[in-house]
Amino acid sequence: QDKIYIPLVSKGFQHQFWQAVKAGADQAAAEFGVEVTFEGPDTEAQVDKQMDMLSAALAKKPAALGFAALDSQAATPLLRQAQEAGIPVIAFDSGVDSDIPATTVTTNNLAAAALAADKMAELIGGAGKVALVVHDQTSRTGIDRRDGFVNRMAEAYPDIEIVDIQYGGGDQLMSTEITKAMLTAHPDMKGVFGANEGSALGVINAVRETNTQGLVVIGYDSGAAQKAAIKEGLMAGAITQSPVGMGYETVKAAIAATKGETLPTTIDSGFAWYDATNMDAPEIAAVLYD
Amino acid sequence: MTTLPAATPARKPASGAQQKLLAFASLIALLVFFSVASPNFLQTSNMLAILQATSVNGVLAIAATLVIITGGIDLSVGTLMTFCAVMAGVILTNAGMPLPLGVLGAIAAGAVCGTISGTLVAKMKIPPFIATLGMMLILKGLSLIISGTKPIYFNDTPGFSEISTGSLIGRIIPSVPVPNGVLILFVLALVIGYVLNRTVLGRYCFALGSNEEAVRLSGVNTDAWKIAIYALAGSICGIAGLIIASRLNSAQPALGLGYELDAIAAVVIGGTSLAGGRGSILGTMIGALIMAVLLNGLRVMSVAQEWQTVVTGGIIIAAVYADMLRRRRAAS
Amino acid sequence: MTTLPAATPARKPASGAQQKLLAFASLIALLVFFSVASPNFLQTSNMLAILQATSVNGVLAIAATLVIITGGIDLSVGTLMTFCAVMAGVILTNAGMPLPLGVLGAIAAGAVCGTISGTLVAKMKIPPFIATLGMMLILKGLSLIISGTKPIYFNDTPGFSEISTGSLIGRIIPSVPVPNGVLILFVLALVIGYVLNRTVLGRYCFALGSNEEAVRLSGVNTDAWKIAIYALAGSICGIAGLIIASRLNSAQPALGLGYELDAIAAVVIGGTSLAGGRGSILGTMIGALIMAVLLNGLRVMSVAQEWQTVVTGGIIIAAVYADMLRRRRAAS
Amino acid sequence: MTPAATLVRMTGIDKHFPGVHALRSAQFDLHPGEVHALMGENGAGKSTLMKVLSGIYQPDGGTVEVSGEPATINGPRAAQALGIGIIHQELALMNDLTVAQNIFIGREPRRSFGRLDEAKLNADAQTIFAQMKVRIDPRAEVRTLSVARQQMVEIAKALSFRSRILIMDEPTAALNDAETNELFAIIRGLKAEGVGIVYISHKMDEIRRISDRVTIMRDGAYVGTVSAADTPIETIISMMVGRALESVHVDIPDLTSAPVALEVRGLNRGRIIRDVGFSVKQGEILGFAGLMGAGRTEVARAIFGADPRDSGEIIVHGKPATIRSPQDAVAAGIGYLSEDRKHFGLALGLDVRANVGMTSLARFSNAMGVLDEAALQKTAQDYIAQLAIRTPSDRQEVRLLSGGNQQKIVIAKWLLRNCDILIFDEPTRGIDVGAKAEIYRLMQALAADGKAIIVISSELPEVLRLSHRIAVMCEGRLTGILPGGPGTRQEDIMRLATQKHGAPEEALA
Ligand SMILES: Nc1ncnc2c1ncn2[C@@H]1O[C@H](COP(=O)(O)OP(=O)(O)OP(=O)(O)O)[C@@H](O)[C@H]1O
Ligand SMILES: Nc1ncnc2c1ncn2[C@@H]1O[C@H](COP(=O)(O)OP(=O)(O)OP(=O)(O)O)[C@@H](O)[C@H]1O
Ligand SMILES: [Mg+2]
Ligand SMILES: [Mg+2]
Repeated sequence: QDKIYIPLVSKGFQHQFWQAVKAGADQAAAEFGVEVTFEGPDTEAQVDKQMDMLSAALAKKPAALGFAALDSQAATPLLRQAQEAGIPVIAFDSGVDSDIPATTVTTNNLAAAALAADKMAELIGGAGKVALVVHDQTSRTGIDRRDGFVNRMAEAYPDIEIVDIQYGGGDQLMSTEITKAMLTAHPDMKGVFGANEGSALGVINAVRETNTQGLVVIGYDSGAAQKAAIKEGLMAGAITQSPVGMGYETVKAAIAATKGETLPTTIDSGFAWYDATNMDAPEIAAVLYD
Repeated sequence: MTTLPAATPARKPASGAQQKLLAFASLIALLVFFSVASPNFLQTSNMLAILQATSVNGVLAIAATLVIITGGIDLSVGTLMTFCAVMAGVILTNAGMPLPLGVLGAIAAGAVCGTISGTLVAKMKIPPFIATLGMMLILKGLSLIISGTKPIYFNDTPGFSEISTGSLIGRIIPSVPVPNGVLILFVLALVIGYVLNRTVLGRYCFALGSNEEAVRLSGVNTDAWKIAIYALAGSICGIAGLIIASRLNSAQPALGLGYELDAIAAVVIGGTSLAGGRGSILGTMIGALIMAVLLNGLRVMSVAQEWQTVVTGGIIIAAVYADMLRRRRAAS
Repeated sequence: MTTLPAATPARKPASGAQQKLLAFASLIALLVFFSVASPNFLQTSNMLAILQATSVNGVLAIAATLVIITGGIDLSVGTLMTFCAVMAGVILTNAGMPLPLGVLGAIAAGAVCGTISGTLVAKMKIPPFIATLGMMLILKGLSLIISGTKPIYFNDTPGFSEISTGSLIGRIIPSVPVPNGVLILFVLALVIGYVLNRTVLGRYCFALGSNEEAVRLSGVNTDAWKIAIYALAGSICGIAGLIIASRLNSAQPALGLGYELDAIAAVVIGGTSLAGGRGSILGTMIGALIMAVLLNGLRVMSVAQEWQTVVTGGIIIAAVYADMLRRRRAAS
Repeated sequence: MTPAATLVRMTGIDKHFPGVHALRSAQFDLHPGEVHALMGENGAGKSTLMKVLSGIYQPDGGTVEVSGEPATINGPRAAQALGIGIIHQELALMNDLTVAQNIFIGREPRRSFGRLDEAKLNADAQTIFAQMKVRIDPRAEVRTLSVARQQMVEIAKALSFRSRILIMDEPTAALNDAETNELFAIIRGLKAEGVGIVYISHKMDEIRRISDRVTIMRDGAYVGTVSAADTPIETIISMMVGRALESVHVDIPDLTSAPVALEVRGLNRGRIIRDVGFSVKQGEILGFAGLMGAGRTEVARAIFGADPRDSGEIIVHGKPATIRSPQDAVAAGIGYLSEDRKHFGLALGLDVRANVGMTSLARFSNAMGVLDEAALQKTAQDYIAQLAIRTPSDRQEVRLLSGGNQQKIVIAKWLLRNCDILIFDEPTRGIDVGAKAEIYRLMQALAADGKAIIVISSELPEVLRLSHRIAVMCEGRLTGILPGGPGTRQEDIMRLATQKHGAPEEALA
């Protein structure tokens, strides 16, 4: 093979977030003239399916490997295999419990969700009931975003009560039904945090369908629908990571690793709060995606 | 395998009407329980939320009922729904055509895919499980490919979201703003219930499920009828695709996997036999409602999600068992 | 009655052995195709990766085969596997007990859950689809509850990861380091194949699926046998739980949903009829291998993921159709 | 005989099913070493009474004594323990298992750890078949056997129990004369060993030949018990049906100028049908005789398009017809009543009305495909009356009807279709004398109406009584066509039926 080949094994595939990572990776691939493939399992629970993808990726004798681990330990044997074959590994999105990866390109989800909590507190006036619709109970991002939000509320805002946390698998329809049930159970609820794009859109959809007024909705990630909801005023704002940047940086780091360059232990792909006021600012618009 | 006359002497099912009433019992028990357990449960808005939550699964379950009565199974209902939603998106948003064309296009796409599944099953004799499993995967992939793995929004077709979230009934009786999605579900249930019980197609549904060879030897073109039934089921999935796309105001290409199990579960809870030959739309509707009430009630009670799963599993078994006991008692 | 003509079985299906060879054809065709299409495919390490990818689904499919031959279905295989893995985690990591107890505990947990499913089906006459759907949900919830919705790691039980990733064979023949997980799969296939064809339990598996009422009328305690079969299937899921937990060196409580469809698909691709009464472990193994080879081959060929799905769907249909055609030809 | 020697005594047995009072204080007794025939019309309750005795149904009232001891028979196991074996009217076999596996289900010879001794299993089955003088491969899968052979497997299974009490519910319904003779030889052997045998059949001639006593039932109630040797058949029949029956005889019409309705030329299908050709005229009844497996059913199915043909022309009303499926055949005006009602004739899970209407739904629906249920109901009820089908209503599920009544429903659905050419394959299998006479009259009326009728039957008296001409088959070949009427004897038919290929051709009529 004449072209450098770098497979990215991700946590997911169809979701907008992962598609944005893929877009970033493709962009870097075009720019640096390397070949990149991108795949991930259907749900973030399928740890073993991800192992099979990793095995197949290694069989192709790649120059380097990008890997977003669903479980921080499970892939250790395969990563060791990569190491033995001299294939550098770049971790992205979340790290692994191992020193094998040359670097980790990641968003600090705990800190990002804490920022969402701060914004929520500010917008509801520091007191009242809030709830969370999270995409996953067991995946790293689900846990970090939930805990980041909940812990921040607990330590900084004693008057805010978290009345319910439910998990909708990132499925918009299921998240819609969950939010509607929450609104029924707690009519006096002041705010809801949707911890990924599908969850956030489900919350928005429930607000729309029930015609609820005055509920503060905070989302996560971007995408055309969330951006529109913010413009419409249905959503107060959202945390954005930089998935495109993450994909781009991962490939770039991988190329550097193949050349034997030393890399920092982590590359922060960053996160930011965006709402109607700053959405169009160039530095924010650059990390949003449709 | 046909059962002997001696097969289930003590278990003869109750008559149609009785059976239907009995099937309601579990649903009513659930409603009463949740009303007592949570003061917020029995609000109109929550009842409407439950109905709306039933709309997609209910429509898919109606499609699945048709196929299951013929003795088949349709694993592709969920991804076919998504595929049809994407087709509507392509027609309306990408090609900018008028609303009615999008609606027709989605239903036609469903009918075409149903025809393909039906042909695989009827003509090529591929077991329905495999034919529709294959279709499920193919349609899942095609939805992603056609949409470019991105949701397609219907922002340029203002009327589109009315399909499911508008309320014709609400315009007439403002205090009961039943969303159109729910209206579609009930109208469809009535229509398909009529088709099943009063038309030739319905009769052949049951007959094929009961003894396909006997029907063929009666001079009936069983293959053609089977294909027609799968095509009808497919076009119903197209309607489900319109409802979900309208609710989300977008075609979400990654959605749909796993919906087939929910739909089949509603059908079976409703008393339709997976062996074919027996079943009813009323039962399926009750099954779909039981599932929706259960999930909503547990959520309104703020039961922790892992316990919701456990309780749902237990109640599904219990509901079917209670039904069985009552039927047995009614028979003896 | 000496005038009887020697049986001239016009419509007799192909003999067992023939049928099995034919089933191999699709698998071999896939292997040849991918070998030609990608130079990396036919490496030993990739072949081992395929086998390892088959191990969990293969074991689950063996469990599903037993139940399907009786005419039932088991939707709980995936979450039962997870539940057993979590039980192993609780015993080994949380309670710090020795390795053999963890292994026994996981298998016993599977047997107990299988017994419950079997009892629901046999004694309470709940349709297998509903009984195992309920169990699937209950076990999913229980796995999350027991584990505290967190993976349980086996770092304190060093031997544990050997169960699946170590290689007994590799110690003897270093050039073929077949992982133990694969070894377990093949040994299990041999054992269950023997049980099915050579023991009373196996005989009743086929008999129940063929005509349960006739078996009952022959004075067989069909309920007890059915429960035994579900219990055996459950304990096999326990083995799958050990393999996957060992492979991931952790019990992942959220895993398992959707695995039931893969397992059932392997069974049906392998020629076992969902109507019950016929099927084989060899067929199931081929079915599981076809699925694993297909996915691995497409990945090694770097086919885009959305197209992988489409192609997989198409090939599953094609493989079953080819099999059908050949069987029909062999029959005439 | 002393009462203590009585094997079975059933008194005052009552049994209700939803909508049906199947047994009304029925009674029955059985002595060792006797063959006791149980007779009655379809739906009289014979099978139900015997299912009570074999533990399949629990009676609502009454007592059962076995060998003088009151017995509660709460399941098949309990019945087996008491030495009661039963051959069910409807085949109760596991199609996917082999013959030997079926026979010994539940009693497999085992080795340690539940391992099966398959060799012994097959050898034991072989022994039973040898005793029965039947050639069936113990290793053959049951689904590959014809109905008649499956019936033989059921009989072998019942014999393998070495029961003291053996119930045979219409064992000869699917057997031909030769096989029936073999069965009777087996029965006589069992009798000599002191086994008590309950024998249910609708074939009146058999009763005389094999049974010692006859108990007659009507509408679930006991009518009486008579000695078989001393009671004229007519008396038994009138006890069964409550009136005397007039006998049916052939009255062969002159058909020289009648047009040919169906002509078959050079029909071939593998080794099962070889060069079969014949024709039937309008108004004619053509009987088809032959031994089991002669290929008559195969010929009918090939004509009907149910199975593919290798070659052969089918000419309907003088015009070649393209028949590739049953649908084509029905469109060409051909109807076919299968010999296997359970598998090919009825949708057992559906009601009487749906089954009767199955062939003719187009006629009962409008352009939109909406069914005229009122008309369907009326039609179904008309046939229930016309054929005296015993059912609580036209909404009863067919699987809950007695075997003979199920057969009448198959007939009804083809009568409704009003085909010009009707092929009846074993039309009176399991049908009582009264109804049989009714069906004969019906066929004659249809023929008189100008329909062409083919009757396949393994009962020679039936063929002789009905047919205007008789076609005889052997090993897939048409070995001859004989004239109907009193001139033809059973021996003439048997000679053609056993005429292997290569023997000189007999005269064609
Ligand atoms: N499980 C059942 N449920 C409802 N009705 C039944 C059931 N079994 C039998 N019957 C009814 O009981 C009556 C007696 O049936 P049974 O089978 O004993 O008749 P039979 O004398 O054996 O008739 P045949 O000669 O046709 O076999 C019939 O009217 C039949 O429809
Ligand atoms: N389902 C089947 N599978 C395999 N062979 C069959 C099947 N049905 C019939 N045959 C075979 O085809 C041949 C012709 O059988 P067919 O049933 O046509 O005979 P028949 O003259 O109608 O006799 P009868 O119906 O009395 O058994 C026989 O050798 C029989 O064994
Ligand atoms: Mg009977
Ligand atoms: Mg025949």
